[in-house]
Order: sequence, then structure tokens, then C-alpha cells
Amino acid sequence: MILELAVQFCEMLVVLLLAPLLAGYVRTVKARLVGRRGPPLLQPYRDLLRLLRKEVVLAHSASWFFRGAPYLVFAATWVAAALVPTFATGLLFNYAADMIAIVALLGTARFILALAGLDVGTSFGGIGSSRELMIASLAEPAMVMVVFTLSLLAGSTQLSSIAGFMQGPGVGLRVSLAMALVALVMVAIAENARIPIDNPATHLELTMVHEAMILEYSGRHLALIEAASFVKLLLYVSIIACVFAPWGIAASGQGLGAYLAGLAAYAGKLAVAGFLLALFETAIAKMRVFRYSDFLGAALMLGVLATLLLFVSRIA
Amino acid sequence: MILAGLLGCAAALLLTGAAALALHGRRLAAPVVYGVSLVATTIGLLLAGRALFSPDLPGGTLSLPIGLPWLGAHFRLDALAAFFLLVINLGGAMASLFAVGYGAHEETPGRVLPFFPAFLAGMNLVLMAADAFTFLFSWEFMSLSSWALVMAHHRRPGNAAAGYLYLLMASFGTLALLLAFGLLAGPSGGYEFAVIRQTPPGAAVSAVVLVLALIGAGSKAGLFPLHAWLPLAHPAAPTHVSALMSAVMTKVALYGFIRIVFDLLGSPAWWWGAAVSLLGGVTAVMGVLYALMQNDLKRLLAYSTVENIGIVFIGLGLSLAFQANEMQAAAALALTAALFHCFNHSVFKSLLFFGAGAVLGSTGERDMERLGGLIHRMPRTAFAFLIGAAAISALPPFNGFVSEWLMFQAILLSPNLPQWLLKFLVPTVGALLALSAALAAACFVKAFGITFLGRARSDVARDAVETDGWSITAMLVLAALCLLAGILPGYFIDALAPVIDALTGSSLPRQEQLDWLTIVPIAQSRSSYNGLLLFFFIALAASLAAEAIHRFASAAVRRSAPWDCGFPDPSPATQYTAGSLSQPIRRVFGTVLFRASEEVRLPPPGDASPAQLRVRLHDIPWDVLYAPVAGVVGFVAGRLNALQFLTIRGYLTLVFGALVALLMVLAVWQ
Amino acid sequence: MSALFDSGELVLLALLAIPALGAALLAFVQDDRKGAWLNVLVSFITFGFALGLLLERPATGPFLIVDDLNTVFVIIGTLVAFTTSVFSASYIGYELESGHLTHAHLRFYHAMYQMLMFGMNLALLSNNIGLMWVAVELATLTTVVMVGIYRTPAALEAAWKYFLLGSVGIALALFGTILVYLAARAVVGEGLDAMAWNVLVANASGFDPAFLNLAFVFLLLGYGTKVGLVPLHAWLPDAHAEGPTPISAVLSGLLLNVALFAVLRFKSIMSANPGALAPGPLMVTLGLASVVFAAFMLYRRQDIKRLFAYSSIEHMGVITFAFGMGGTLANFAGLLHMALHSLTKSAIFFCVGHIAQAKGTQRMADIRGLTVTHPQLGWSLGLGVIAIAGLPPMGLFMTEFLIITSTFARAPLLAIALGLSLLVALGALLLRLNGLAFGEPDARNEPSKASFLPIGLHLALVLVAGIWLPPALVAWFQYVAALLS
Amino acid sequence: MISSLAFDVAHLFAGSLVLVSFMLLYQDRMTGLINTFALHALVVSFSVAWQAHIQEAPHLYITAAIALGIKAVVIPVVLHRMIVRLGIHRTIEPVVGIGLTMLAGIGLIALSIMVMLPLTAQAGTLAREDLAFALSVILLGLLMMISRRNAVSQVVGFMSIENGLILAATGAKGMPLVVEISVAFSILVALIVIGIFLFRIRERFETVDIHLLHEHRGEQP
Repeated sequence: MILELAVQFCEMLVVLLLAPLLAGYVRTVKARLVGRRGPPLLQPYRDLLRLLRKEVVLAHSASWFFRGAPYLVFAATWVAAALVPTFATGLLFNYAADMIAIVALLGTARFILALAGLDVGTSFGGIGSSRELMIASLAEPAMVMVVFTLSLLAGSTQLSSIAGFMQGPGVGLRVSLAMALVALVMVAIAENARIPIDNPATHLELTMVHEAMILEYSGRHLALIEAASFVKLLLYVSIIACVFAPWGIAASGQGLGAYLAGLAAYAGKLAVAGFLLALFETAIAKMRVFRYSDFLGAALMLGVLATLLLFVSRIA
Repeated sequence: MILAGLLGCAAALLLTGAAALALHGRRLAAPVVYGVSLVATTIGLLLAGRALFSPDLPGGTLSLPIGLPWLGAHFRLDALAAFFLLVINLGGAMASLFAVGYGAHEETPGRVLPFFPAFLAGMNLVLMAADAFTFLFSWEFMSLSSWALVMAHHRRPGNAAAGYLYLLMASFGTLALLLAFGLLAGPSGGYEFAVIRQTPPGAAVSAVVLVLALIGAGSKAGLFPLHAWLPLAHPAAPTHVSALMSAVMTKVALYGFIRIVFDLLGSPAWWWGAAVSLLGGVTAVMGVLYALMQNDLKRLLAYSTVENIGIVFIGLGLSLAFQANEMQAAAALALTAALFHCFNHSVFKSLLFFGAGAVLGSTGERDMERLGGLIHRMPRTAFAFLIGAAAISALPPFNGFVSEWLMFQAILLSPNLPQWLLKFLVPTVGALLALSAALAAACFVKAFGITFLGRARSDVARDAVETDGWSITAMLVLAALCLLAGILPGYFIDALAPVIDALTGSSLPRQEQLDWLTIVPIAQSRSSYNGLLLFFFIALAASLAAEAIHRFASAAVRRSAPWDCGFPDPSPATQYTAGSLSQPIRRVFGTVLFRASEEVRLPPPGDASPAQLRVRLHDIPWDVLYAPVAGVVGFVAGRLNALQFLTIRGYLTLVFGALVALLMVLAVWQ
Repeated sequence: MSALFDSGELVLLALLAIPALGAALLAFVQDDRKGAWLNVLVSFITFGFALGLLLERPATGPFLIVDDLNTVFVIIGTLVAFTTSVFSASYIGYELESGHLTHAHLRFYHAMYQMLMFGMNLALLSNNIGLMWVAVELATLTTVVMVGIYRTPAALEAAWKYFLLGSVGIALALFGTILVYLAARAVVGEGLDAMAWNVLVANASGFDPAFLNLAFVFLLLGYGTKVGLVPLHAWLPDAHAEGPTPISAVLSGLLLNVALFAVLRFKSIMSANPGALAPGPLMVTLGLASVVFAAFMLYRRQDIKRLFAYSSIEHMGVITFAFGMGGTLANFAGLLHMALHSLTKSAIFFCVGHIAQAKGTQRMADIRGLTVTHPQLGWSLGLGVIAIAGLPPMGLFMTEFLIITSTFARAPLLAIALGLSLLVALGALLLRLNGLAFGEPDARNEPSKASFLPIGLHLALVLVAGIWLPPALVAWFQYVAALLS
Repeated sequence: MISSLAFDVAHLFAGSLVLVSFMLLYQDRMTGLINTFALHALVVSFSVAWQAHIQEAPHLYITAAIALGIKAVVIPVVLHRMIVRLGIHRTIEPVVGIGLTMLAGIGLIALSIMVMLPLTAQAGTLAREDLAFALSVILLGLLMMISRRNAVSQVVGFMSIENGLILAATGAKGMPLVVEISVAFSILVALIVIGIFLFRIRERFETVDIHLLHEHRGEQP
């Protein structure tokens, strides 16, 4: 019991600590791919610490909600990430939330952030929020359809059980799984404000979504929101990893060795995923705002198709 | 006896309505009436709760020698009725509590006070009625009293028309239900529910009854496309009545549907589930899209009611589909989700309408384009409204999420259904449900963000003051309920068990003894959810972060002008408006579903006049369904009207014609 | 007590004599107030004697008869006549002040009022079909005169239309009566017996069905003209609209019922004869036609009294429909519907009369926001319209529930047609109510010295009937209904 | 015991009444119309008198007398003066051509006979024939009323209906109240005539109607 609790908490810490590293890693890889040296690998940590130490500059029209939002966003995202099996499944609290609940938790974070964008009452916050809402209104259903596909297949919405099922012999190569993967990746890209939906590096106002929403934030608030977005990226990567690449992931109560092995495997997956993401981002260009709906609509359609095709492949 | 007590409450409410007439014009009238309603509904609430939670339900039947002679009025209290009585009396009590304070804003109390208790009584009676006549009588009485309340502000433009459409649709629905009961009772004319239960009708008849019930109860609940009256009528009433109509009366309509289809109609056919759940899905998505297009706060809330009704119907449809295939456990899950959502919706929709009412009372504005920044002037209202908005957007750890989560769990059982149509349909409905949930979040970001956040868009909004204590209390109680039902859903699910058991012959496993108060609808390995832990973790993480940062990093704050990329504009007009916030979503969905058209008028170069953007939305069901009917009636009336203006000779010709015709009939017949 | 006049016959004679004497007396009363209140008094005494019928029932004579059926009609009739006379007292006073009527007219009016009562009581109580015919004609003629009493061109035109159509109806009814006599003569022999209703019913089985069929066609059309069944209705709206409002109330509340009563009498003769064609289908057809037609006609009305006149056509259609469907349940519903309709519709006309006086117009376009300017009148009208539209808690909901469901069990399509057309009518009535009672009030609002006793009494009765019917009444009505089927 | 001759005579009268009804339909001059109606009334009164004779029912003579006095003499005279006063003694605008009206009339007679045929002999052949004729007279009267755009000819039509009724009533042997009824009817007719006379109802109801409709009704077509 105590051990399980310890493992659970250390997973939470791992998630929190690895997140900025992943972000920095992706940045570096991107820089290298376009032939720049890029910032050092640990730059995100430095940024966070610097921001944390700075004072907060609040607009006059900011309300208590504006000040509370970052903490809630950070907490919701972190909790969601902590509930995803990273290096081990069946942790103590994994059953507290299944995949649907995790998606919904991210929804909570987004809800709060979108409201925070509206709080100061500037036009940029509005742009960010309204675009974020449009993206979410398509991305979330797509995500839910992916969840459908997986859970119909695995007969469970628990990530641990799904991971267990995916390791087992029951799964062959299935067209619907491929579709689900593609849809999931597209959703992940949209949700994490990556190219082609959004550009985390940009400060060209009119194309911003996430950046515009948090434009008025500064100091520790900004730090928390940045941290939350790092964690979110990690979360999606972990989901993909634990569902589509469940190899080496430790089951609960296998002892310390298994956990360490799982941790190593997890780090490896993160590295691969980060590299692929960087590669993808350097390869394509950003979209116009009103093409988003096509992109995400495609994701949604893929999700639905995956769910429906599941039945075909079932009887086949 | 509990039933007698509940009837007593209804009678007391009716008398209060009568007394309100006597008290007309007194200053004391409003507090007295609302106070008595509060007491009566609270007693009703307790009695219903007692009936629901006591293991062996002392329901019993009561028949009074009133109403239809030689039939009498039959009343019965079973688990289903008890649950819905709980819901509506909770809503009624909260509305009364809110109104004790809010009633002060009422300019024509004489048009509200007599009908408010009567409305409550009518709803109570519908739930207790145990024969067709009493049911329809109370049902129509409920419609009538609520119509009177809608007409309370008849001098505002559009309200009278809204009331007209409302009562017309209500009577249409009642006619449908009347025919449904006529079919159920059969030629023998056994109108008691007990008699109807003993003689389940044939397949064809049941199908017709289902359709009639969908029309009758659906038109009252706001099922697409019979919803047209709802967003007009609900906002037209005084706000605490809007809350009742939207949050509570729609539940009575759902009760009617459940009572007829699940209880009286016998075993369902599989395609019923398909039809009902598909209708529900379409209703949910259309409702929330309509809501997103609104700028009137109360109308937005009314449309979101349509959405939630759709969600409930999805659950009911699933339950029918599962029942038709003897998958009782799954049916129980779906029905639990539906009923739990009924309860949740009644809670957070009341809360949201109260918030809208508080805003309306202190600013006199319903148009969000003229609101904003109210969080500074009305912090408590804003807080409560925020909770409600999060809950209705199905966000954990609040209650809205739990019921939708259960709904998803039920949907995920669809592969076990034998029928191919259902196999394909149910996941599609699931997609619709997910879409509506996401859109609902967007919709309520708009509702809360534009109304309470940002900068005030008008003087009234700038000078708003926090509302009175009664209203705040009502809102906070409801907010607390939203959280409680969200983090301790197990107890609520267990409370539903007798209802589900009575209707599906099965029920979910007991939840309360599971460790950490997790809820597990089917099996631990399959799916589980623990709102308590989530809430605990979020609270912990947030407070830890805050604590740590303030201690070890900086806690300094400096106020200044907004950054706004270096060009802060003092005018609030530069904020995003309600219309512009939903514009991207309108671009995505509206062009097809609303035939939305935008025309931009730019002034010629050198002209300083502002550019204009006009958006035109079409209400397609209105265009294809309601307008033609009105057109036909008008046309026929116009044509027949000529007969009013014949000459006497013309009329004599009519008589002559009739005579000759009859004589010919006679000659032929003999 | 002498054998010649036992108390029952006394009651019977009183029912006929008091109105007749009252008419004669009122013709000579100079003072208007006295006249009005004497009118009330006489009507009240008549009503009292009508109640007496419940206690003591006289033996059936060759000319007069008292049975359960006409007792129902007589009591309702005399009650409405009494309340209407109360209303008319407060109404006519205003008409005098505003100079619409002269004293001479008023005397005439009151005398005619009692004459009308006499005619209707005679028609209801007569056992002889010829006598009944004469009485109905008398009642018609008196109402014709009263419709035309304002002497405005519109009033005269309405009276004339009523008169001519009524006369043709009378002619047809007479021919039917003659045919019935001929049919009866062959069986029961010549003379009075062959026209005595109770004898006819007793021996109807032996009559020549062909005779009866032909007769019923003429009788249905003849008396149906008085009932206001489509397509014989033409006189009704104008007669209601142009006459004094008390007369509109009496027309809708009483005269239509009397004509319907005549039809019922002959219907029961018909149904007593196995060979004759069932009268049901004919009545159902005419009834449904009336409902549908009136429902649509309601939409384009601009005159408030004409509106409610058409609604009377609609409800007469419903009642005829119910009786045509037959069966105890439908007949019961029909009887109850008729009684409640008389009460409701006359109450509505009371309101309308006061409203028209207060607003100085009958054009609905010029009457707005009554609940604001005249709350009592406005809400009473609202309640009346709700009742007449068949919404609970008023009694007509119950009767329409019974009619539709009992029909639905036998002829679903008919029931649906009836239900839908009732819905159409409800739409029209509510639309008008919206305009009249709600919205921004119009400028003109003189206070009206309305007497709310009759309105309140009628509406209260209808409300109570909607919630609780006394078992005695139910049993009695059921007996009558069984008698009819 | 009544001889067959009696029947034939009664029959003759009834038949000739139908004939006169046809003549009424045929008229296209007001004066001619009124005169023909006087003839109509005359025939009726003879027929009634004959019935009184063969039924030994003296009270029927009163009916006959009324018919003779009022409808064959007084009313025609009044009408004559009236049409002169109203200046409408020229023509009577028929709605459809006379010929068509006559055809319709023949159709009506056929109809009335068809309707009467199934009557069993129980009623007695005479009654049957008589009724057929009476019914034809009534229907023809109605046809008259609706095929003339003219108040006076409508009154004439109505009175011919009444004659038909009296024919039927008197034909029905031993029927009570016949006299009363005929009296009541005569009052009715008188009232109608007075109505036209007093209220100056012009040659056409149309003009009256439309005029009133637009000005006084508060109802626009």
C-alpha cells in the first residue's frame, strides 16, 4: 500500500519533471533539423524559474478569476497527466479516472483558460479564446471517438487495461487502429498548439491561438501556464505511447527492477516521439485559421470511421 | 401516509394561489406566497425523499371522488413518481427561495403570484396521477398556469406571441397524449394505469402510441423539431418561472414519456431505441448550436435546455434498445444515466437561470452585448454561475460530467447489440453526444465570459450591484449540489436503484461500499471514475503550487494597464462580443444548419462611417414545418371566409343544395 | 288536491303561464327600472317552478309532457334565462343612457323577452309535435324581432336574413312533421295520438321506415337551421352580432338548445324503428362539418360577437356530433357539453356586452389590453375563452375528453378529425384572446358598471363541473343518456 | 266511404298546383308573376275546400277561406301596389335562364317522385301521389326563391312553398292543428310582406348586403 502510494507519487513527479525536458528536446531537435544550434536542452527549466521569480503585472480590469485560473489549469493538467500510465500500469489511482475522464479533465483546463483569455477584456484574448473553442469543439469529439475505438476493442476505457490488452496477443493489425492512431495524432497536434494548427514559437498576433489567449499573463502565472502546456504535451505523448507502443511498460507490483526498466523504455519512447514531432513540424507549413475545421473534421471523421470499421473487422 | 401528505402539499399550493388573489395589491403578498410555496415544496421534497429512500416504498394508491365521474381521480406513488417528485420539489423550493428576494423586482406581481403556486401544484399532480384523465387534466392545467406566467409580462413585444405559440403547442401535445391514452385504454375505456398495465397493446398499436408519446411529451420537453416554442416562451416568463419551466417542467414531460413508454407500454421493439436515441442526438447537437448563436442570455439557457433534453432522450433510447434485447444490466445503466442527468440538469439549469435572473434584476439587461465585467460588481453571483456553467459543460469534477460519463459507458456496450442498425447507429449517437458536450463547453464559455468577464459594455453593467441574500443562498445551495453530485455520485446512483429496478427489472451494483467512493457501473477492470479523488487531487495540487510559489518564489503583484500587444484601447467596444466569440463555430456549422449568410458592408474609401457586418440565420424547422401549417390554415380560412359574405339568396341556395343532396342520398340509399 | 290540478300540473301550467302573463304585464310597465327588475323577478319565479319539476312530475297529457330529457333542458334554460335577465337589467340601463334604445322599445323588449321564454318552455314541454313546431316558430319570430330592435340597417339586414332563412327552415320542419304524422296515422290511427310524442315513440317500430327517413331529412334540415348547423348556419353570426347582447346570450344559451332538443326527440323516434336508416351518420356528418367550418371561420373574424357566434356553431357541431355517435358515454358527454356550453357561452356574451359598452366598439382590432384597463372583465373573458376552448380546469375539457375518447374507440379517424379541428378552433380563440386581453391597452377605457353576479355564477358552475360532478346529477344525466340511445 | 271520383278530383287539383308552380317559374314579368301566384293560391284553396268536403272536416274550410282571402286577393293586391311604388314592375332578373330553371324544375319533380316511390301502400296510394306533388311544389318554390334576384319573387316563391305545405297537410287525413298551422303561416307571410314594405328592401338583396357588409359589419371580405 505504502509502496504503491510512493510509486504513484513518484510517477506524478516524473511527469512533472520530464515535461519541460521533452519540450526543450523538441525545440533543440527542430533547431538542429533546420541547421541551427538552438537553445540548450534545459532552457525551458531556466525560463520557468526565471518567470517564477518575476513579479506579476496585472491589468486593472483583471478579476480574481484571472489570478486563480493558472493554478487550476496547472493542477487539472498535472492530475490528468499523472493518471496516464507512463512507465507502469495499474498504479494506485489509475482507476480514479479512465480515458474519458482524462480527456474531460483537459477540457476543464481549457475551459478555465479560455475564460481567463476573456477576463481582461482585450481583443487578443478574445481572438485566442474563440479560436481555441472552435478547435476544441472539433478536437474533443474526435478524441472521444478514438477512445471509443480503443475501448470497444479492449472492452474497457481504463488506460491500464487497454495497455494490457494491446500487449496481449488479441490485437492484430487493424485498419481501425491505424485510423485511430492518425486521428489521435492529429488531435494531439491541435490540442498542443503545434504546427500546422498553431505555432508555439510565433508572436505574430493574428495567427496566435494559445499564445493570444495567455497574452495578458506574466510572472508566476505565465510560468504555471507554460508548465501546464509542457505537461499536456507529455500527456499526449504518454497516451500514444502507452496505447500504441505498450512495450516494456511495467505492470503494477512487479518490483523496482521492472519499474526502472519501464522508466528507461518510457524515456526511449519520449525521445522517439519528440523526434518525430520535430520532424513533422519542420516538414510542413502552418494553416490558415479557417482551414482548421477541415483538419479537425478529418480527424473526427477518421475517429468515427475507425469506430464503425471496428464492427466490420470484428465479424471478419 | 406519504401520498396523502404530498396531495396535501399540492392542495396547499392551490389554496395559496387562490389566497394570492385575495392578497392582490398588498405589499406582503409576494413574501407570503413565496414563503408558503417554499414551505410546501420543502415538505413535498422531504416526503418524496422519504418515499424514495425507504427500502419498502409505502406508496399505495389513493382515489378521490372528483374528476371524471364513475372513474374518479386516482393517485399513486411509486419509485419513479417519487424520484421526479423529488426533482421538481427541489426545483420548486429553490425557485421559491430565490423568488423571495427576486420577487421584489416584479412590476406586475398580480399576474405572477396567483399562478406560481398553481403551476407547482399542477406539476406535482401530474406526477401523482394514476389514471389517464387525471394525468391529462393536471398536465394541461400545468401548461395553462405556466402560460399565464409567460403572459405576465405581456406588454413586452413578442411575449404575447410566445405565450400563444406555447399554449397552442401544449394543447397539440395534449391532444397527442389523449389519443395515445385512447389507444392504450382500448374500446373498453379502462383509463386507470393499473388497468392499462394489465392489457399490453399489440405491436402496431404500441408503435403508434410511441410516436404519439414522442409528439406529446416531446413537444413539451422541447424535442427537436417540436422545440420551436420553448426558447420563446421560457425566457418570456419572470426569471424564477423560467427556471421552473426550463429546469423542472421539462422533467415532468420526460416523466410523462417514461411513464407511458417504459411503464404502460410493455416490452419495446428494438427500433424504438434507434428512433428515440437518434432523435435525442440530433436534438442535443441542434439545441447547443442554436444556443451558441444566441446573444440573449435567457434564450441561450433555454436552447441549452433543448440540448440537455436531447441527452436524456439519448439515454432513454439506449435503454429501450437494450431492453428490447433483454440486456437488462445495460438498460439499467443507460436509464440510470438518463435519470441522473434529469436530476443534474434540473439543478444546474435552475442555478444558471437564477444567475441570469440576478443579472437581469440588477442591470435590467438580458442582452449579453450590453453586459460584461459583472464579476467585479457581483462576485458571488459570478462564482455560483461559474460553477453552474462548468457543471452543464460536463466538466469534472462536477455532476454534469458524471451523467454523461455514464451515458458514454452505456454507449460502449452497443457492440453487444444484435441489430446491425443499432451497432452502427449507437456510436454515431455517441459522436453526436461528444460533439454536443464540446459545443456546450464553448457555449458556456461564451455565456459566462461575455456576461461576467471582460469590461462592462454599458452603464447599467458598470453600475450593477450584487443581488440580495435570498437569491444568493438559493444559488449557492444549488452550486453545492452540483459539486456534491459530482464528487459523491455513488450515493445518487444508489438512490436511483429502486426506480431503475422497477422499470428495467435490474439495476447497477451498489456503489456506496466501494473503497474511495469510486463508481463502477459494470466492472472495475472495464471502467471506473472517482470524482472525489479528482477533486481532492486538483485542490491539493493547486493549493500546493500556490503555497510553494508564494513561499519560495515571488508573491509580488503590480497593477497596470493591459499589455494588449502594446496597443491597449480604453474603449470596451474593442473587446470580443458575444457574436464574434462564436463566429468561428458559426462559420463551421452555421452555413449548412442555419443557412447562415454574412454580408459585410464596407464604406467607400474616405468615408469615415463604420463598416457593417450583418449575419442572417434561418430557422430551418420553422421554415419547413411551422410556417407551412400556419400557411395552410390561413389559406383555408381565407377561402372559407368568402361564405360569410354571400347574399341571402346564396345562403338559400346552400340550404336548397343540402336538401336536394340529402334527398338524392335517400333516393339512392333506398 | 283536486284531480284536475295536482301540484305537478300546477308546476307545468306555471312554467307556461308565468312567462305569458309576464309578457302581457311587462308590455304595460312604463318605468324602465321597474320593467327590468320585474323581468328578473318573473324569470326567477319561472326558474323556481322549473326546479319544482324535479320534485313533482305531472301525468303526460296529449299536448304536454314532462320527462327527464326535457326537464334537463327546461332547468338549464330557465336558469340561463334568469341570469341573462339580471345581466340584461344592467346592460339595458346603459343602452338607455347612451340612447341606443327608447322607452317604447324597452317595454317591447321586455315583453318579447318573456314571450320568448314562453315559446321555449312550450317547445320543450310540448308532447305534440305540431305544437312543438308552432312553439319553435313563435320563439324564432320573437327573437327575429329582438334582433332587429336597434333598427340600424345592419340590424335590420341581420333580422331579415334570420327571418327568411328561419321561415324556410320552419317550412321544411313542418313538412317533416306532416310526414311523421302520416307515418303514424297508418299505425295509431288518426287524430291527436298520431302526433303525441310518447305514443309515437311507443309505436315507432311499426311505422313505415321510408316515411320516417324522408321525414327525418326534412326535420333535421328544418330544425338544424335553428341549431345553426353548417350549411344552414348563415343567419346565426349576424343575428348574434347585431342584436342586443342579452339576446345573443339567449340565442346561444337557449334557442339553439331548444332546436337541438327537437332534433333529439325525432332522433329517438328514428332509433326506435329498426327499419329506418340510422340518424347517427347524418348528424355526425353535419356536426363535424359545422366544427371544421366554424373552426376555420373563427380566424378571419373582426367583430367580437360574431367570433363567439361562430364558436357557438362549432360547439353545436360538437354536441350534434356526440349525439350522432350515440352510446351512453357519448350521449352523456353531449348532454353535459350542451349544459356547460350554454352556461359558458352566455357568460362570455355577458362579458362581451360590458366590454363592447366600455370600449364603445365591437371591432376586436380596437379592443386591446383588457386585463390592464378592465381587469375583472378581461380575466373573466379569459377564463370564459379558456373554458370554451376546452382547457382544464373548466368542465368542457371533461366533455371533450369523453367525446373524443369514446369516438376514438369506435371511429379513430373521426376522433382525430374532431380533435384537430378543435385544436384549430382553439388556435383562433387564443389568438383573439391575446389581442383582446393582453398587450398594450388602447386609449378608450370608460369604467363599466358591470354586474359580475351572472358571469361569476356561470363560470363558477362550469369550474365546479370540471372538477366535481354531484353523483345525483351524474346518475340523472346517465339515465337520460341511456334513454336517448 | 269516398268515391274514386273524389280521389281523381283531389288528384287533379294537386297536379294542377304543380303545373301552376311551373307557370310561376316561367314568368318573366312581375305583374304576370303576381297574377300567376294568385292563381296558385286559388287552386290551393279549391283543393283544400275539396279535401274539407271529402273528409267531412268543416274546419278545413277555414283554411281554404284564409288561402282564398289573404293569398289569392289581399297579398296580390298589396304586391301590385308595392312593385309600382318600388318601381320594379318591369322585369325580374333571373339568375339563370328560364329554360334552365324549367329543366331543373323537371329534375326536382323526378326527384320527389323517386323519393316517394319506396313509401309502402300502407300510407295509401293517394297520400303517396299527393305527397309527391306537394314535395314538388315545395322544391319548385325553393327553386323559385333561389333563381330570382328579387325580393318580391322570393316572397312569391316562399308563399308557393307554403301552399305546397298546406296541400300536404290537408291531404293528410285527420291531421290536427292544420288550421292553426295555416293561420300561423299566413301570419308569417304577412310579416314577410310587411317587412319588405316597411324596411324598403330594394329590388336586390345584393345591394343591401354588400352595402351593409362594408359599412356596418366590421367585417371585410
